[in-house]
Amino acid sequence: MSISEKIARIDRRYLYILVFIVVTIPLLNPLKLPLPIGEHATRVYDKTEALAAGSIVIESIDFGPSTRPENYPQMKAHLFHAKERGLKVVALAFWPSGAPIGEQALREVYDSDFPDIPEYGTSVVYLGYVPGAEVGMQTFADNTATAKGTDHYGTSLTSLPLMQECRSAADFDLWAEWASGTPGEQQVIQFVQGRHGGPSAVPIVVGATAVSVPGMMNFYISGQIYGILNGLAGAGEYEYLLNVKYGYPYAQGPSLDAQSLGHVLILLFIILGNVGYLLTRSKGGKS
Amino acid sequence: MYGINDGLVASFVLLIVVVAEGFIALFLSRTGKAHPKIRKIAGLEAIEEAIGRATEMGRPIAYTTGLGGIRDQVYYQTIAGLSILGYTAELAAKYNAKLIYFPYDPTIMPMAVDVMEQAYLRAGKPEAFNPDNVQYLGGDQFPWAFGVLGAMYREQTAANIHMGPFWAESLILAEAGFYTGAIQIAGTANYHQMAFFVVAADYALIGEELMAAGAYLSKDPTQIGSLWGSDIAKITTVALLILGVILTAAGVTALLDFFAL
Amino acid sequence: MIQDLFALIFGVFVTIFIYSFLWKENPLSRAVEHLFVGLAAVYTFGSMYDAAMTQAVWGAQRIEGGNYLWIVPILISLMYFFFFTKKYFYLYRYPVSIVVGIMAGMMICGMIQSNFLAQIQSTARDLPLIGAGVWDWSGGSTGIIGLNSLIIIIGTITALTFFFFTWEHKGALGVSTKIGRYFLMATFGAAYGSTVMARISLFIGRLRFLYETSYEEANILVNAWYIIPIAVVCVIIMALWLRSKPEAKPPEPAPKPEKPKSKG
Amino acid sequence: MSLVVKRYIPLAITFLMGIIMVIATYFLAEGTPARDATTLLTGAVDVIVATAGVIGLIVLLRHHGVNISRRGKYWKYSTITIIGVILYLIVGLYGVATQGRYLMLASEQFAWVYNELYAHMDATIFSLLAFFIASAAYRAFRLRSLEASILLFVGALMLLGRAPIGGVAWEGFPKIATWLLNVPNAAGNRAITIGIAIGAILLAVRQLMGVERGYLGPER
Repeated sequence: MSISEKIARIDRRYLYILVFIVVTIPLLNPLKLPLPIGEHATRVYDKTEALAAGSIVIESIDFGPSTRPENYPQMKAHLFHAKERGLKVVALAFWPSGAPIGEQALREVYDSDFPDIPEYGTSVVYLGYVPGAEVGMQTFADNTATAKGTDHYGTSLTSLPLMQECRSAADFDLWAEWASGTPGEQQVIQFVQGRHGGPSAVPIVVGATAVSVPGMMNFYISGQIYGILNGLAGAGEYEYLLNVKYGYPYAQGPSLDAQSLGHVLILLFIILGNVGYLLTRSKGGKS
Repeated sequence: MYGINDGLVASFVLLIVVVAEGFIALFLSRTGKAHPKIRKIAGLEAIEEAIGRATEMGRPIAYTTGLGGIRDQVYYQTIAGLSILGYTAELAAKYNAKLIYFPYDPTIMPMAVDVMEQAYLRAGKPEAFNPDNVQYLGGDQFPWAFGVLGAMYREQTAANIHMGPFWAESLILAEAGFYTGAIQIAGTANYHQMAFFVVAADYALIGEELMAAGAYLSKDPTQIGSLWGSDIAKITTVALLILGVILTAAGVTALLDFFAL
Repeated sequence: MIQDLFALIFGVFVTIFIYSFLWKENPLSRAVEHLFVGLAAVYTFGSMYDAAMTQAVWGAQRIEGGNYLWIVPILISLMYFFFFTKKYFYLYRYPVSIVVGIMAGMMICGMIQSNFLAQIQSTARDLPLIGAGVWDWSGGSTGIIGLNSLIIIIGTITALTFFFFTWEHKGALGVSTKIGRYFLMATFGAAYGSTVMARISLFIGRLRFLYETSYEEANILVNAWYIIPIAVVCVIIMALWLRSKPEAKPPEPAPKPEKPKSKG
Repeated sequence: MSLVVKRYIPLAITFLMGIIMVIATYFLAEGTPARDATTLLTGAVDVIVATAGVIGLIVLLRHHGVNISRRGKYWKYSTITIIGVILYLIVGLYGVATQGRYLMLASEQFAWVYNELYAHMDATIFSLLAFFIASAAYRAFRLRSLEASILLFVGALMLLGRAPIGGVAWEGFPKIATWLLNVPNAAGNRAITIGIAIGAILLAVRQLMGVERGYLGPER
C-alpha cells in the first residue's frame, strides 16, 4: 500500500485516539482562548434583560441526562439571570427525565433548601413533570391548573400565589425552552405560541443542543423564536454576558477550548482525507 | 352551530386544496384516465441489490424503523418505514435471506410481526417466518441504538436498512454500521438527521422520499396517483410562493392578510 | 452514602467498557449492552404504565374523581394482549387503529399550520426584494438583505422541485432540480458542521464526569479517576484473553459494488 | 365476515378518529364541551398503548429465556439481560407499592437507578458520537463531485465558524457560518419542511382512506 493510500485509509482507531487526546488536554490544562459573542445569544440576553421585574417566565426543562452537558449550563445561567432580574419563574418539565434535573438547577441557583425558601410560591414555583407531551403543553397554555393540579412537591396550585397570577398563556411574558428533541421548541411554537396570539404575545427563547439549531433557523428568521442559545458555546456566551454584569462564573472556558481543538482536529482529518484521496486519484489516472 | 375557529380559515382552505389535489389525481389514476410515471428513487432500487448481496454472502439483513412508535408526532414516518419493511421482508423471503427487524417502540411490535408475516405469505413461504427475528431491545433511544449496533457486529450483517424517524442515533448506526462492511440504505424525514445519512450511508432517502416510498414500491396506480397529487400540491406551493413574493413586493397585502385569517 | 460510591464506580466502569467498543465489539461492551437493554425495557414499561396511570386514574375528571368512562381505554388497551394468541391475533389492530387515527388527525392539522402555511407566509412576508436599503451592504452576518431574500426564494423553489416524483428531471426541471440539490447539499453541510460542537460537548461532559466527580465521606475520598486504571486493566485483560483464544474469523466481507454514490 | 372484523372495522375506526380530530381543530371552539371531549381523546392515547410496555417486557424475556434454555449463541449474556430486567422490575414494583399514587418512575429508588446508573450508560453511548462524527467526516467529506464539494466546504466553514477559535482566527468565520445557517440552509430546510408537510398529509390521507394499509394486514 502506497503512502497516499495509507493517508486515504487510516484506521479509524487512530482517529479515535487523537480525538481523545486533543479533547482531554485543554480540560486538564485550560488554554484560555477568547470567545466571540454572537447575535443569537445576545438576543436571549437582551430579551431577558428588558423584561420588567415581576414578569412571569416559564422555564420549560425538556431534556434528559443525555444532553445535559449542553442544556444544563444554559438553563442554569438563565435561571440565575431571571433571579437577579427579579422575574417570577414557573419551572416545569415536559420530559419525565427533566424533572430531577430542573430541581437540581433550582437548588443550585436559589438555595440548597429549595423549595423551603421564603420566595417559593410568590416568585418561583416548580411544577415538576407535566405529563402528556405536546398535549400537556397545549393544556398548560390553555389553563395551567388543568395540566397539573399540584406542584412538584404535592402542594395544590390554588395555594401558590404565583400560580393565581399565571393562569394561562396570556400571563406568560417569556417562554424559555430548554429543548433537546420532541416535545421541544416546535411543539411550543405549534401548541402554545401558535394558539395564543403568536410571537408578540408569547415570545420564545430557546436553549438548544447545537444539533437542532440549523432546523430552528426558519422559526428564528420568521420571529417565532426570539433568540437561541446554541449548544455549549451558547451557554458559554451567556455565562460571559452574565459575568460582565453580574459576576456569574464563566465556567465553560476549558470546555470551549476543548471544542476549538476538536473542531480543528476534524478539519485536519478532512484535509488529510482529501489529500490522500486526490493523491490516489491522480495516480490512478496515470496508470 | 360553530363556524371555523379563529385564525384557522387559511389553514383549512389550504388543507382542502392539498387534499382535493391529492384526491383528484388519485381518482384519475385509479380510473385509468391518467398514467403518471414515477421517477426512480435510487435508495429504494438499491434494496433489492442489497438483499441479493446478503443472500450471496449468506449473512443477514438488519432493518430498523428508527425511534418509531404510533403514539408520537412523527408516527407517519414509522408507517412509511413499515410499508418498506413489508417490501423488504417479501424480497428477503423470496431470496431466502434472513431479515432481522429491531422495533424501537413496543407499540409497533404486533404491527411489525403482522407486516412481516404477510410479506412471507405473499412470497409463498409462510413457514420461513420466525417471529424471533423481530427483536425488541428496550424502548429507549440509546439502549436500543447500542443493542442494534452490537447485533449488527455479532451477526455481521450484509445490509443495514434504516427507514423512519431518527434522532441522534442516526450517525451511531450509519457510521458504526459502515465498519461491518454492510451496504447501508437509510432514510428519514427528521430534518436534522438527514445530513448524517447522506454523509455516512451508501444510499439516502431525503424527507418526502420516505413518505412516498410505500406508494412507490406498491406500484399500485391508486397510490402513485396520490404521489402525482403531491407533485401538484408542490406546484401550487411554488405558485403561492411566487405570487406572495410578487404581491408583497408590489405592496399588495391581500394574500398575507388571507394567510393571517 | 455507600450507594453513591457504588454509583461512582459503576459509572466509571460502564463508561470505559462502552468506549472499548470503539476498539471492537467485545465481551465487556456486550455485557453492558445486555444489561442496558434489560433496564431499558423496564424503564419503558414503567414510563408507559405511569403515563396511563396519570391519564386515566389520577385527577379530578379521571377515575379518581368518579369518571369511570376512563375504564374504556383501559379495556381497549388490553386488546393488545391478543398479540400472544394465534387465532385472535388481529384484535391488536383495534387499539392501533384508534391511535393511528387520532395521531393522523392531529398531525394533519399541525402540519398544515406550522410546516406549510407558516413557511409560505414567512417566505412572502420576511424576504423583502424591494425597499429602502434592501440592496445595500448591511454588514455583519447579514450581507445584502435583498440578495439573501432572492437566494432563499430561489433555493426553496428549486429544492422543492427536487421532490417532484412524477416528472422526469429533464430540461428546465432538470436544471432546477440540479440547483435544488446543491442547496440541499449546502443545507446538509451546515447541519453536519454545526452538529460537531454538540457531539464534542457530550464527550466533554463524560470527561468532566471522569475527572471531576468524587465521593467523599468521613475520611474517605474517592476520585472517579482513581477507578479509571482498574477499568482499563479489565479491558486490557479482556483483550489479552481474546487474543489467546483461537478466533473464529468471520468471512471477509465481499467488496461492495462500486457504484456512484447516490446522495439522493 | 372475518375480513370485516379483521380489516374493515379497524379501517373505519381509523377514518372516524382522524376526521373527528380534524373537525375538532377547525370547527369546535375552544372551551366547548365537545372540544374538551376530543382533548380527552388525545389523552386516552397514552392509556390505549400502555399494555404494549408489558408486551415488550414479555417478548424480551421470552427471547432471552429461550436463548438460555437452548444454550444458544451468547446465552451467557442473555442471563445479564434477564437479571437486569428482574432486579429493576423488583425495584420498580417496590416503588409502586410504596409510592403514594402507585406510580413507578416517581418512586425514589427507581429514579435513583435511572439517574445514577442508567444515565451513565445513556450519556456515554451518546458521546460515542464525538468519535463517529470525526471518522465520518474523514471518510466521507471528499472532493468527489460538485455536490460532495459543496457539502464539504459548507461543512468545513461551519466547523470553523462554530468553534470559538474560528472567531479568534478571523472574525469573518462566525459571520459566514451564521450567514450560511440563515440563508442557504434556511432555503433547503424550508423546501424539505414543505415537502414533508405535503408528503405526510397525503400519506395520512392515503392511510385514512385505507389505500396505503401496509400495517393492517391480510390482503386475502
